[in-house]
Amino acid sequence: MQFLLALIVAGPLLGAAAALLPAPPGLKGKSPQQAVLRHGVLVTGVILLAAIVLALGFDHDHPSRIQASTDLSWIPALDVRLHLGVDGISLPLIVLTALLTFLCALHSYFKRPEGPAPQAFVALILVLESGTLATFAVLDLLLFFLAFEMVLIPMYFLIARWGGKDRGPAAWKFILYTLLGSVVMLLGLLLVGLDSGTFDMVALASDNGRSLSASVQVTAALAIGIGLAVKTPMWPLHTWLPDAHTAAPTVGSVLLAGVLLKMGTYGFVRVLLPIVPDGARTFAPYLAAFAVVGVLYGSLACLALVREGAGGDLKRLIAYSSVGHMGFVLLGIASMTPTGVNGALFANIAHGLITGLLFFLVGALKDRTGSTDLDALAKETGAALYGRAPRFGGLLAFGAVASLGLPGLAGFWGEMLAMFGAFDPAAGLHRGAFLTFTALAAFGTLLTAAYLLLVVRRVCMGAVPEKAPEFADVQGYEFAAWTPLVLLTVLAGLWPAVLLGLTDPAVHKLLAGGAS
Amino acid sequence: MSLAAQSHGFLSPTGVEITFLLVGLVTLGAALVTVTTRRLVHAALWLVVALGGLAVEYLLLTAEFIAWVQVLIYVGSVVVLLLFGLMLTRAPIGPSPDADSENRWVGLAVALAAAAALVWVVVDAFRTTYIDLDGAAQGTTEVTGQSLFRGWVLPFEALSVLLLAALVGAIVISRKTAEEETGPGGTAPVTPPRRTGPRSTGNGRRGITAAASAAARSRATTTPATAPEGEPGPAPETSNSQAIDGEAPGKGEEVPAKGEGAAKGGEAPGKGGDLAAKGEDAPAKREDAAAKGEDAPSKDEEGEQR
Amino acid sequence: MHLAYPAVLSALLFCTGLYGVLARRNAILVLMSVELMLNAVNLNLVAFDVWLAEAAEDTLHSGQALTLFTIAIAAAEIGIGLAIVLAVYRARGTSDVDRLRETAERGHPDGTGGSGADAGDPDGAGRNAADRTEAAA
Amino acid sequence: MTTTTLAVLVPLLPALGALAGLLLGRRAPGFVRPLAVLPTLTAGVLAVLVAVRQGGGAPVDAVRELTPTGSVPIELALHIDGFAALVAILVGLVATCVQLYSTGYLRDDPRYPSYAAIVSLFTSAMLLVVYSGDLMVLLVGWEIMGICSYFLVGHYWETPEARAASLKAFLVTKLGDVPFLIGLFALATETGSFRITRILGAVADGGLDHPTLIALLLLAGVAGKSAQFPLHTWLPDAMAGPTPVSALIHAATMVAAGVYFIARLLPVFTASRAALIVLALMAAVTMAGSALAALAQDDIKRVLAYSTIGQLGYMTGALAVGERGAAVFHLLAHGAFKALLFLAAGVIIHAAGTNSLAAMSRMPGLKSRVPDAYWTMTVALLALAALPPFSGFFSKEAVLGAAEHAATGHEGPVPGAAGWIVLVAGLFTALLTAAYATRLWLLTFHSPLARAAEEPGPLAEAAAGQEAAAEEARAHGHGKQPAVMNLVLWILAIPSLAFGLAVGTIPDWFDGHSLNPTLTTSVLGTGLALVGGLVTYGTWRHTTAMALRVPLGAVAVNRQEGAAAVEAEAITAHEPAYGDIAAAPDPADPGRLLLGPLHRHAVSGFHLDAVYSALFVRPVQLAAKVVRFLDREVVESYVRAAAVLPRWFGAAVRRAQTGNVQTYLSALFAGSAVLALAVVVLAHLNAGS
Repeated sequence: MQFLLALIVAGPLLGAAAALLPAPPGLKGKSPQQAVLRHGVLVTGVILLAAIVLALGFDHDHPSRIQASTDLSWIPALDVRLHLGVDGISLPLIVLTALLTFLCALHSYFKRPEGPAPQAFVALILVLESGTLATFAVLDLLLFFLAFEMVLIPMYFLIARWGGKDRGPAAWKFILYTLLGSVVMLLGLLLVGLDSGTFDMVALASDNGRSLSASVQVTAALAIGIGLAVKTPMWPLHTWLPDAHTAAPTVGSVLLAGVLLKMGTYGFVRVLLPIVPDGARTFAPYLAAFAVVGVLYGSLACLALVREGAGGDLKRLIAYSSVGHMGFVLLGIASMTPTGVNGALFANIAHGLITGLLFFLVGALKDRTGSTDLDALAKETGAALYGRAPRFGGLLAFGAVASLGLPGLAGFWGEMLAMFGAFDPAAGLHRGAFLTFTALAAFGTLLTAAYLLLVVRRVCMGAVPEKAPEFADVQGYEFAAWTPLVLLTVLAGLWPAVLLGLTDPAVHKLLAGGAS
Repeated sequence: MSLAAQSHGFLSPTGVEITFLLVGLVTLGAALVTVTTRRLVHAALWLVVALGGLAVEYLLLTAEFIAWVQVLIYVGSVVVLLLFGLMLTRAPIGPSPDADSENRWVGLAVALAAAAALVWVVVDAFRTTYIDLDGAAQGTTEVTGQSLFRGWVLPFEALSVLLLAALVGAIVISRKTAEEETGPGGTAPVTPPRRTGPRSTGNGRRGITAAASAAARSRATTTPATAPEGEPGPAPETSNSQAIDGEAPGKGEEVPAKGEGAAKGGEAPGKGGDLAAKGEDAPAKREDAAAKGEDAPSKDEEGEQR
Repeated sequence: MHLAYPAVLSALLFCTGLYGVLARRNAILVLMSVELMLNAVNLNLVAFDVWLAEAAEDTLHSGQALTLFTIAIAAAEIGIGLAIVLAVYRARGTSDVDRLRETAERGHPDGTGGSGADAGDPDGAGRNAADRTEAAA
Repeated sequence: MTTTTLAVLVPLLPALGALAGLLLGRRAPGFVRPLAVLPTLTAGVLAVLVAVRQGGGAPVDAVRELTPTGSVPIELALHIDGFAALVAILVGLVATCVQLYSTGYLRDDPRYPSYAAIVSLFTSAMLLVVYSGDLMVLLVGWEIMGICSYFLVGHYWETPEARAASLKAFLVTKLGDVPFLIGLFALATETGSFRITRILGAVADGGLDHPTLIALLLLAGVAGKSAQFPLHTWLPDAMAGPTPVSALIHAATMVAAGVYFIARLLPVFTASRAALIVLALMAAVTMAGSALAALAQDDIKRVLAYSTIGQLGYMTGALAVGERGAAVFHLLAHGAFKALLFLAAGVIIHAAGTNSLAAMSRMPGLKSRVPDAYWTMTVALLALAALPPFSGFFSKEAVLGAAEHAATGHEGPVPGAAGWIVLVAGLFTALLTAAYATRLWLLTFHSPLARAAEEPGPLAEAAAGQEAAAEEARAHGHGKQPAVMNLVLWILAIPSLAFGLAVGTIPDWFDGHSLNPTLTTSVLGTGLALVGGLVTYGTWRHTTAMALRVPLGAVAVNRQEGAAAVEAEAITAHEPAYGDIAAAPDPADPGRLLLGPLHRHAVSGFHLDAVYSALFVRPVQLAAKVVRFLDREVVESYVRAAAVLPRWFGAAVRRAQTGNVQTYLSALFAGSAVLALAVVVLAHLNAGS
């Protein structure tokens, strides 16, 4: 198990290095591009397999215990240790990352990304995967920061070189914004690490901030919180997301929305809540307020985009919807109750699956029609995809319905539990404020439903024009890339215990400070 | 703290202290005038007064040898050099209105602040210390000589090397550079057409440097009376050649670059003469040639290249 | 004699020289002021040397030795200084310190045009500014 | 097979049928029809079995934990009492009838497979709501019903009406579900569980801290789902969907779910007198308003929609007076005859080629063209009007009896006022119900032209022409309804006729209070109904003459196509032909005369739509514009400022490089002086302190 986790984290890096080398004689394949894309699929496939085996080998009876951990000293001077480990909270995220990256590799194998050398493309994706997996698997503050940063560079290049219109500024803003946030987070991490003497998350979590003075906890919570909030993104710090998504290639968008956003929220649950609980408690109401504003703001922005004649771009709309969904996650975290945090983690996974699917669909739409501009797509009555490509229309409707949080699909449980957590927040948090937040968030779900169904109306419904341009229905490889996401959304929707069973004990342990 | 310190109260100054104070005041006054007068030459002369006052101070402090050295070197050579400098740069004899740059108030403020700080610290530190001048004279030539040749031989040898270097440096700066003889990259024969065309500042400047060295050489030639052979240059300068810009109208037909002095037409033929002149200045050892403004070849060349 | 006198005198002389350096326009006057500063230092050295020679029975007379040193160096320095001033004079036609402004920034390409750059993208503005400075240099 | 496994199979079978239908839809069209009907049929049969086994005795309970949530766990629980068993039977019956009917109705519609699958999914969701013992699982079924109704109403997505109606239906119900969810949270936090049994237990012994708040929150959700007064505007527009959908969802099942939910958790509501008063008021307003609106509608399905809202008002009225037996009894009866009415309306629209009553009233011989629909519709309308032998009479009287019982102050927790409100509104609505039922019947089947055909005169030729066209159309097999549709009509006619007789045995399944009609209310009710009917007949005889002089009505041309296509065309044709989706400028309409000035308001549902768009829609759109501006100008400008600021500082510092050496020196000396001073002062301080 130990070796498995190490393989999962380091494997993609080796794969990336291998991707840059010329293909070995035996595996030439049709062309160097095809060979390297196949190599990408191979490596991500192996990593996914390893992740699944890890999940199966994971001891489901004690998800709160750190399993498959390797603990090597790396920088003795700073007491920084190569400490990897996985528990109920990080296991689902690792499997999700491995799955999404594999699907992206599969997708780009068949639909070659237009842009410079695919070798660089595959290498960057593998480095990205290694960074994200490391973020979820690492149990050391500095290593966490390292992995947190490692992800930015490949994503920058993915957007800057394979992106769409005005990708330069978007990539530029993405990396500068997130770097600024991470620098602030680094200060917080250092403050905690040096003040408490150790950088090890497990020790800090079980210590639950007892050794840190209140002022240190508050400042550390603020610093770490800002860094993570930029990444989540929390409401006022979100302006990089829509630009990044509009300019990113399909694969970039899927990974950005599906995985990178989760690192921010995972950071909140793994670093902020257990290590500086008092700090977190002082900022919880503000975090909740910003989260709820994010929910309403995101959905209203989408409503503005989806309106007739607003010239809204579909990818930008889904990016804003991510801001909204992440608002729910933050609300769950801000409630600091086991229910809320469980809801946040569940919503993380659900958002990864559903928004991944939506971005795949929009990417495919862009490949077929050349643009994701809503007005160009839906002339007067609508693009009538139900008629022109029934399967595609059906999938888009499924994605929209799952995204609006229909009970019975994955989206619902996360949001419901987050609101349930906020309805009855942890002791010491202002009950009245959280009640209003719950009410506003619930109203947010209505707005979310409104704009998503408006999207379905403008894209899927509408009179089928006779001379409509040919719209290819879902291809074989697209089905291969998307069905896992659909199945998992339905599975997680109908049987939430598959995730909550894992996270609940771990969350109890984290919030109770390692007591239970 | 020596016994003498106790007996001297601050308020009962001895004779030496009184004279010291008076001479100090004179020196300070002279210094102030040097720094504030509008007439440049007067400034130099007031400087002489200040340095002389200092020499007397040294005497009062029984540093006899240093006083004479002070008088000899400072008053003798340094101030003279300054006067020469004033003369060579044709500084206006009469009161020049803009002697002080607009930076004066800032300078004043900084100077006063520094003065206040220094005085406060010094007074605070040495309020109770006294120099016992009655003992054996500390600064006589004999005592200084002994200490010099006992403890300070090596530094002074190094000092002499430094002086030599300074000497050579001064001469090198003021003479024309070797590189100018060959002209820029061996284009000497082609020089005429370039003359009329609009000069890029780089060439223009070389033109000036060459002219400057020509003028200097012509000046250098004045005293040893050996005419610079091969100097066909139309260098009509008289011995104490007026400011270079004075010649500009006569010779240079190009428009002199703003504030860059006359880019003289003569520079081309002057270039022709470089070769000849190159050899003659190196051996010439002039007692005050060091003062002549000779372009240091390396420094200026780089300037041109940039 | 009270040590404070020479010390105070040298301080005042030094500051007068300082004022001269900062306020004078003509390079040679600046050199004169530098001389004043050097002399102020010499006075200090001698005063302390005489004081220490008696107070600490120091026979090395380092103060006076250093004064001689300084005087010699000052002489060398004034030589070279004047040579340079003359060269500068011949090259620039003036020896006023505040008119020799080669080191100034060539115009202010960024100062004036910079803020008006298109507000759309910080990167864009940054890049334009960089292009303009290259063009100007 | 224990009752629990049977009970689990009941919602599971239609779900599996739906899944199979969706997957095999394109590949094996042959399987689609059986896959649609069989699972629902077997589910219905199993529901009957479960009901028989349960037999009104102890509720069947089974629990298995679905998931831990960190505080209140969610369990897959079954809680089948008498109410659940009987409602499940109703759902099974109506769903099977609708699936059968749809095989004929949407015979050549390319989208039939997905339609059938969604209807099966809907049925399984409804059965889940009926059987579920855990409120969260109930909410899952609740919302899946909502989304299925969204997809089904949007079946004709080519037509603008359907597109708008489907969105409106889902959003208004979702608006109701938002407070509903918060109500569930409040209930769970106070009682510590989502399970109904435990909640009822907690209410019974400890009682709730603030029952009114919880009751009102839950009421909002119920109002949304069961189309009660504030949130009912979506139901009339939902008629843009196919008729079988309206029959199943908007008559019998989904709209009944709200009422059923309150019946399930009645102790929570009766715990707060204020909630009962609000419920009674809501019921009264719904009954009266919808009855008035039904009288003014021109579209046959909108009349039935408003009638459904009214009848649901009756059920909520019964619940307001604390008598859930009467409410569920009326729910069952109403489910049957309203489904029949809708299905019959489908047949009539197909035959007449239009859904406008004005057009139908000018179409002689409709009666003879679709005799089955005529007779079954007559039975259903009589049941709706609550005339004695029919099921409507018994169930409505049960409600009025309960109201009268509560009004006279006998019911403990129920305030007398609620009783009086419900009783008065009930009687007034009984009058109006009879009125619009008769109007519907007369305008559809009894065209004046038929009578004019006998007397000579210009009208005769027009009537004869119409007659001949009808004859000729019938000649070459047009309008011949598929047999299965007529069969379904007769199947549903039986309960509409005979279900009243079960009034004696029904209480065994319910709480045991007798539901027999009391004398005073039945006499009053029936009397008012007769008065309503006769008055309408009178006005009709007076106004019908005008029908001859004012030709009106647009008829779908190609009635040879399938019923669904005809209906889609009829729906889209209504607005251009008559200028308004709901009304028609027909002077011959008795309703216009009866309502008089109220007609204009009644037609548009008392302008509630305009109120909602002003209250909700426009502010949200405005907020969206504000957010768009905010995002581009305000939040973005901070980011741009972060870029511009450093550049300005750079420019400022750049300006300091003047090139004047002396300024540099001055700065240098100033700095060093300050430093020296600082060092000295610090040394002084440290030395001093």
